[in-house]
Amino acid sequence: MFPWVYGFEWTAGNVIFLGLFFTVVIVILTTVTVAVVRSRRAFKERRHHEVKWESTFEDLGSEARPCRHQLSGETDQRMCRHGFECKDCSFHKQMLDSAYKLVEAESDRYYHRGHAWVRKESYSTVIIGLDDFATRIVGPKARAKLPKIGRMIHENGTAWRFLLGDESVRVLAPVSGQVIEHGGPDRGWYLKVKLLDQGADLRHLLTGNEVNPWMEYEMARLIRMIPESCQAGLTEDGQLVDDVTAKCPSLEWDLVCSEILLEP
Amino acid sequence: MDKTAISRGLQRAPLGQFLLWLGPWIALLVFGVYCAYLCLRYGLHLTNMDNRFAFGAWIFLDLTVIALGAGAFFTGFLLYILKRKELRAVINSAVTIGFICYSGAVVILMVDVGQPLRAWFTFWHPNVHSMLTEVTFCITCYLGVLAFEYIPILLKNRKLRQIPSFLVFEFNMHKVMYVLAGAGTFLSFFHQGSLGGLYGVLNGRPFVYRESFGIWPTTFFLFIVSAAAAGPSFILLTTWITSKVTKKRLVTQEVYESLGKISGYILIGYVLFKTIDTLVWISMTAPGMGVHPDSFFASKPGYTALHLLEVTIFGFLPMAIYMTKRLRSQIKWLVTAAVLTCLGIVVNRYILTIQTLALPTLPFDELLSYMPSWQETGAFLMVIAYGMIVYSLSFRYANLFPLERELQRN
Amino acid sequence: MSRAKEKPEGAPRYAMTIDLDKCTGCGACMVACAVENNVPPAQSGANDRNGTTLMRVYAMSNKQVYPHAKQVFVPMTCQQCEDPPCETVCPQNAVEYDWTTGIVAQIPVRCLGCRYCMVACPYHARAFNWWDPTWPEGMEATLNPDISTRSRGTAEKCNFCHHRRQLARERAVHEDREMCEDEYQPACVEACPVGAITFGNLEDPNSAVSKGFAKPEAFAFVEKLGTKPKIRYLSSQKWVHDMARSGVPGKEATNG
Amino acid sequence: MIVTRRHILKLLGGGAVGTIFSPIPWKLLRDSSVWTQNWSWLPVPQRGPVGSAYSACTLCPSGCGLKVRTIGGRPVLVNGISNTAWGKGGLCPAGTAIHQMPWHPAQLRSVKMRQSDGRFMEAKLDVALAAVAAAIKGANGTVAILDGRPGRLISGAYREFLAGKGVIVQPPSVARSSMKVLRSLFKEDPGPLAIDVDQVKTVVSFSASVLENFGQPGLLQQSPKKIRTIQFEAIQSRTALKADQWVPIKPGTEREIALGLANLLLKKGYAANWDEEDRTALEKICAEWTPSKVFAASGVDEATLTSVANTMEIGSTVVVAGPDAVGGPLAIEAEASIQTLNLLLGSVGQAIKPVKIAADDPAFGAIDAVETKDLTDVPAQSIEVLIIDMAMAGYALPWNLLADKLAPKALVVSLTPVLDDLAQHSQVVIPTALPFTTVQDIPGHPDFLRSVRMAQAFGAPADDALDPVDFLNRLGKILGINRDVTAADSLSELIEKQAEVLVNAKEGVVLQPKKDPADFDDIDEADELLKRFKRGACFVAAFGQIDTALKFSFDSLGIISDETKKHDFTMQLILTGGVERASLASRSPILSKVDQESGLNPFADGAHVNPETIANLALLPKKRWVVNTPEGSIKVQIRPDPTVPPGVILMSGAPNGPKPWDVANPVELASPGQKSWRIIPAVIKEA
Repeated sequence: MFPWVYGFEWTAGNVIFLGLFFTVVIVILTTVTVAVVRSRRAFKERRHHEVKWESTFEDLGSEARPCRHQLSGETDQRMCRHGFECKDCSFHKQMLDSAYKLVEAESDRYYHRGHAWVRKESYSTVIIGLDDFATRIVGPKARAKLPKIGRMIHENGTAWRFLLGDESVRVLAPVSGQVIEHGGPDRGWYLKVKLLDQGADLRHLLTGNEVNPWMEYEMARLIRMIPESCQAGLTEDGQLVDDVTAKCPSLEWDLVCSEILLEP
Repeated sequence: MDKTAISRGLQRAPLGQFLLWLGPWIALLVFGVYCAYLCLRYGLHLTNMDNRFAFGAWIFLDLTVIALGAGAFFTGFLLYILKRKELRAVINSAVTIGFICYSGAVVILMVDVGQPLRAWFTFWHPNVHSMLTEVTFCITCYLGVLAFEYIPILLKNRKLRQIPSFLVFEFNMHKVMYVLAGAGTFLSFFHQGSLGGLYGVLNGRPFVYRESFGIWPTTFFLFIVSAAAAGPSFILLTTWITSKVTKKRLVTQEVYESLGKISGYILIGYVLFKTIDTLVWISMTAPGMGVHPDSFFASKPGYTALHLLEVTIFGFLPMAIYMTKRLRSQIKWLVTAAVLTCLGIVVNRYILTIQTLALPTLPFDELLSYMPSWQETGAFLMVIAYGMIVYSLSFRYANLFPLERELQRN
Repeated sequence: MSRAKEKPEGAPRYAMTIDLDKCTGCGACMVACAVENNVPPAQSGANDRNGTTLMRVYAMSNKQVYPHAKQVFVPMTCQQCEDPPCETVCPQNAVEYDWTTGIVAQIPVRCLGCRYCMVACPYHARAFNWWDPTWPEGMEATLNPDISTRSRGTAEKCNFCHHRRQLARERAVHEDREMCEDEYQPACVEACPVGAITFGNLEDPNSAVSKGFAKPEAFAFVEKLGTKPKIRYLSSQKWVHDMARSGVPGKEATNG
Repeated sequence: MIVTRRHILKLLGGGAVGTIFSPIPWKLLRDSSVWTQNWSWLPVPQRGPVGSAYSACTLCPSGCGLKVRTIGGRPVLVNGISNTAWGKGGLCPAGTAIHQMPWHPAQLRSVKMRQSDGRFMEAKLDVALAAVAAAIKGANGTVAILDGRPGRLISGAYREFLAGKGVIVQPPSVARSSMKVLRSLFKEDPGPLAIDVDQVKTVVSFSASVLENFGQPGLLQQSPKKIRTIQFEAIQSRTALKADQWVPIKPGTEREIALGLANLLLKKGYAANWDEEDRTALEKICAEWTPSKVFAASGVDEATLTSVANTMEIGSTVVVAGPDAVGGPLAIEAEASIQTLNLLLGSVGQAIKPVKIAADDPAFGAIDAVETKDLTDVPAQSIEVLIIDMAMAGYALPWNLLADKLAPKALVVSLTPVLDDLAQHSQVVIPTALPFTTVQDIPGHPDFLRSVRMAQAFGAPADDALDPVDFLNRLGKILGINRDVTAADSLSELIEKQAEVLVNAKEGVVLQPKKDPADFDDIDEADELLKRFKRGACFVAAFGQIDTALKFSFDSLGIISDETKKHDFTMQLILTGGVERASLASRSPILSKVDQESGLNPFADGAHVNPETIANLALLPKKRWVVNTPEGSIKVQIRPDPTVPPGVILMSGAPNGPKPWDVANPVELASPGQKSWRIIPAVIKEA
């Protein structure tokens, strides 16, 4: 095998065969090493939340990933490929450059596709909450597991978790920052977050006239998950009723949650 | 606990039922391990092999299993190198099956060669002129590759993926998978071939010796082609069986069809080459070695039949089915063709291994037969059981068929 | 590949002729071989298919009916081919063609028992240790110290009692002279009570084997396979030659 | 710092990776290759100083000379001594492995006595001897010793022991019965006779395995001049295969053929120089055996018969009637007819001037002290105490042949190294030393040529093994029998005595391998002779002139014992498979190479029958069948075998033949009712 092994000969056969063999081995090992090294780097650079999100995002069903511009009707069916990170989406850029105008929002909330909203509190702090739609689906029985004060949360990482029985779903964090205060069962679930970089970059979040179409889209998605039998009376004038989970106890609501909160 | 390990939205049998299913296989596995122990501890005489049947049933099973496992490399090749995206639906299953087949084959090898402690000698003093060396090197490497391809599938399990580092590693592995697929293809190409060469080079055995191109006899190439043809068919078959057993839609019809079409195209080549090869063999090669082809079949006419069957019923027929659009569009025909193709592999490997050894080379000894002992059989069952268990677990806890969730939703 | 160019100058090539007219099939050669090479007695359950017989005598009949039936006994052992099929197939170089003697050597300590060599050998001249080698209590005392015992799970074959050549050479060196090639004989040759086997150096045109090879009644089994065996069988009976050539008494093999 | 699980995992992981680059894996690899070649259960051959010694094979009466290779005194290899007066150097398979005999797994390690329930139990030697002594004291019938190999020194001791008390019984040895018959063909006893082998050009053999592998194998093949062999035999034995001419005959028609040949030779005037009445007497007997009649009887056609007759030349042809596979002699009339041919060919005569036998010769001193009988001549149910010493006679003796000579409640004692077939039937079994563990003498044949050689011992006999001399001494002490001629403590002492006697007599010559014959001028010390014996020397009494001018009597040709007709058995069973196989005691386990691991143990796999016969009798190979003979039955598998003559069942006479037995050994299927058990009447019935 090696030149120093007893009986080894420098014949053409040996050189070619072993040459090939070692090349292949090296290729395989390097490939794997590359993967390992990259992973380690991801952790060093604290990008593992992104990676994790990317991976999760790939596993999402196609209908969970519509482009915001499809929702707003500017373009026909289009699937997002950037994990809802519109900042570095060329298509989004060119849409912005085009005549498109963002109508100012009547509310000051920015929505993440994971149904978490962001409200600017001050220049560098924001409040993060879960919209009614999701809250109703999560249901009243769910217990939230909020991060401790002072912990960092990462954009597209986990903001907090809901425990539903032995199942659990996480709420995607819309922005990165440090938790400086959070709500509780009495005051409703929210996080006050101190942003890392000065000023909040919320370009990737939906707002203004994008929100309603999206909500409708999500509602439609939800309805599709719920069997005809118990679809009656889920909504009152377009809004989910309060105890929606009670309407259809047979349904695996944790599954619905995971679909809506984008956690396959 | 068990439920939360199954990825969301996949319906799996309740734990109890699943264990009930595993029970017998585990029992079989235990029995098989005991048999293997007997063979290794007390010597190979327990296997019923002898100096004439020096390669017993195990070589036949190994060759078959490895040929069927070829689906892994070939699907990988089509998906990652030729970008046949629709095959993403079966790649996980293919890799799992490949991993099972190869690891199983290696285990059997360890038992039936009988000196696992010396297994590394081949690496240490390799004789590069021996086909077996090529096989040993390639299979070992490829098993490694398969492991690296299989691990990510496990890491995607719902529980494991919650450990960030696992998910991240899986993600990065996925990014470089095409390199592994390439390496796998290269390795498979050679060891599938060398497994054929293994017999084709035996100039002491007129029944199996074949003319060679360069350093490789025709069997080398025939094996590659036949394996490439059988691989997809076997994936098709296993997928169909799984979906029948679990009563679920796992892939779309078009995936089945595209698998079938691929098998079909390759079968065309195989049937063609095989026919030419056989003709050359009986008209030139064998007589050139002083053996009248009749004498091969004189003692057992059934042998001739097998040869014909292999090319016709098990070669041409499935090829025709695959290539006819109307039949291809019906799953029952696809499955029939797949079954035939896989049987074709079985028959071909049987002829090459068992018949070769059964036929006498010296004028004064006669055609022999041999029956593996229960210990030997037990060792095979061990591998079968092992395969079933690994596949069942993978199917339950790892997402072998990515399309399953969506297909199930609507 | 031609071995000639790698062969040292003046090195012998050992060969053997076996006279089938003389052989009575007594099996003395088989016993002598087993004794000389430390092959253990048959284990219980051993038979003519899984036994360790480096030299094995077969009976070959002309497939006729009494009283026209004829039989010869064919001592079959490694034919020491010039192009040994077993050598090229061994994955870890445990089989070596020895240029200095023309003997095909088996290295048991390097053999991992894959048995590919046995599959490759058209003469079925190789045996595998299916059992642990064991002797009746105390009989180990009769083992020949010139050759080690082989462990279970290794293939073995005749090597023309190569160790005897080593001894002969040592003796020659000890007596400070050149060893002459006819100085050593394999055990089977020594043991054959009817002197059916002759052994010697093929390179020497005057040696008994060279003369034997030249005889018209000399033939090799399955010669057409092109392994160039270095054992020739002698027989004056035509049917024997026909069998050896075509496997059918009185029938030539059709060729191409 | 706080050690978390993470730290531990890291440590382990790092360790694992580290080990790969440490020497440990390489060490492991190296060791594994060493382990796998030195398993504890692999015996390692012991080294030691190389030496060589002479001995002789004691496995059969031929007593081939042996050259023994020793390592540290242990024998590791034996070879025949070539070009000696008593052998051409060939060894049979059994002889080739004789040096392994001392470790024969079947070796007897203790005295055994049969219990009332028929099982053997270990016993004290004294108890056993007491029992034997008591039986001998109380015997009013015959006390007999069965001497498997007469002419040995111990045979002398037996004679002296039995003097006036019993008889020495000799098993029917073919060689001796031929000689007996030959002698009976002379008017007055011509004394020792011999066949002149030096002149032989042609050997005409009646089923004698002259070309086969037992008893100085290769004697004919190795002889410098080509000897032509013609074989008359029913079955296709190996000799038949190898003979220059094989004449297939109907089983049991040797007599007819011999007389037919005699008839032709007489016509050729071969008896011209005989005196009138002898010739006419013979002519009268032979006249009726015209070729046509011979053909009718034996199936040998006229052409063949005449051509054979023509090749038989006076002075250069001998006719032999050999043993069949299990040692049965021919019927006397057949034997006589065959020997008559030798007379016609002038190949026999008075061999040697009789050797003077000194009164103190341990071997023959007491030759006339007791009567010697052939077993076949012993009256039925007459023996009350039988001491068996078959001493590797080289052939199996059917037990039932002995059985009907025994009185009811007779005591049978076996002196044997292993529990062989006869010992199985004894009441008392005394273990003796296996060959190669004790010094023994190799006698020549007293009827042909007096000769003495010595087999050296290697290794020690089993602890309980008893020297037969010692056995006689102890028994003698109880019975108050003293031997003076053969008084000694052991065989080796007897041999010293013998050497003494020979040196004093100063007759004959001493032959030694690769040396010129020496007469006794330069051997004046017994020790000197012994030393030469140890170097493989052989004492031979001097040769004499052959005198063929003798008067004959052909009465014995007249008698026809047609006991063979007294039964309704339609087929003929022929036991074959090699003489040497017939006796377990003479085979080292390594012989399994031949018996078990090759197809060379002929007919061991069942009863071989001609397919034609199978068809006629509708014997389906699938079913189980039983072969019945007057003496017993045996379960067999029927094997279709086109080489077997029609109407014949061919079976292995070896113990490792078809099982399960109804009998201890197929040899017992032989019917001692007849004078010959070469051909056994039999039928095949469904099991």
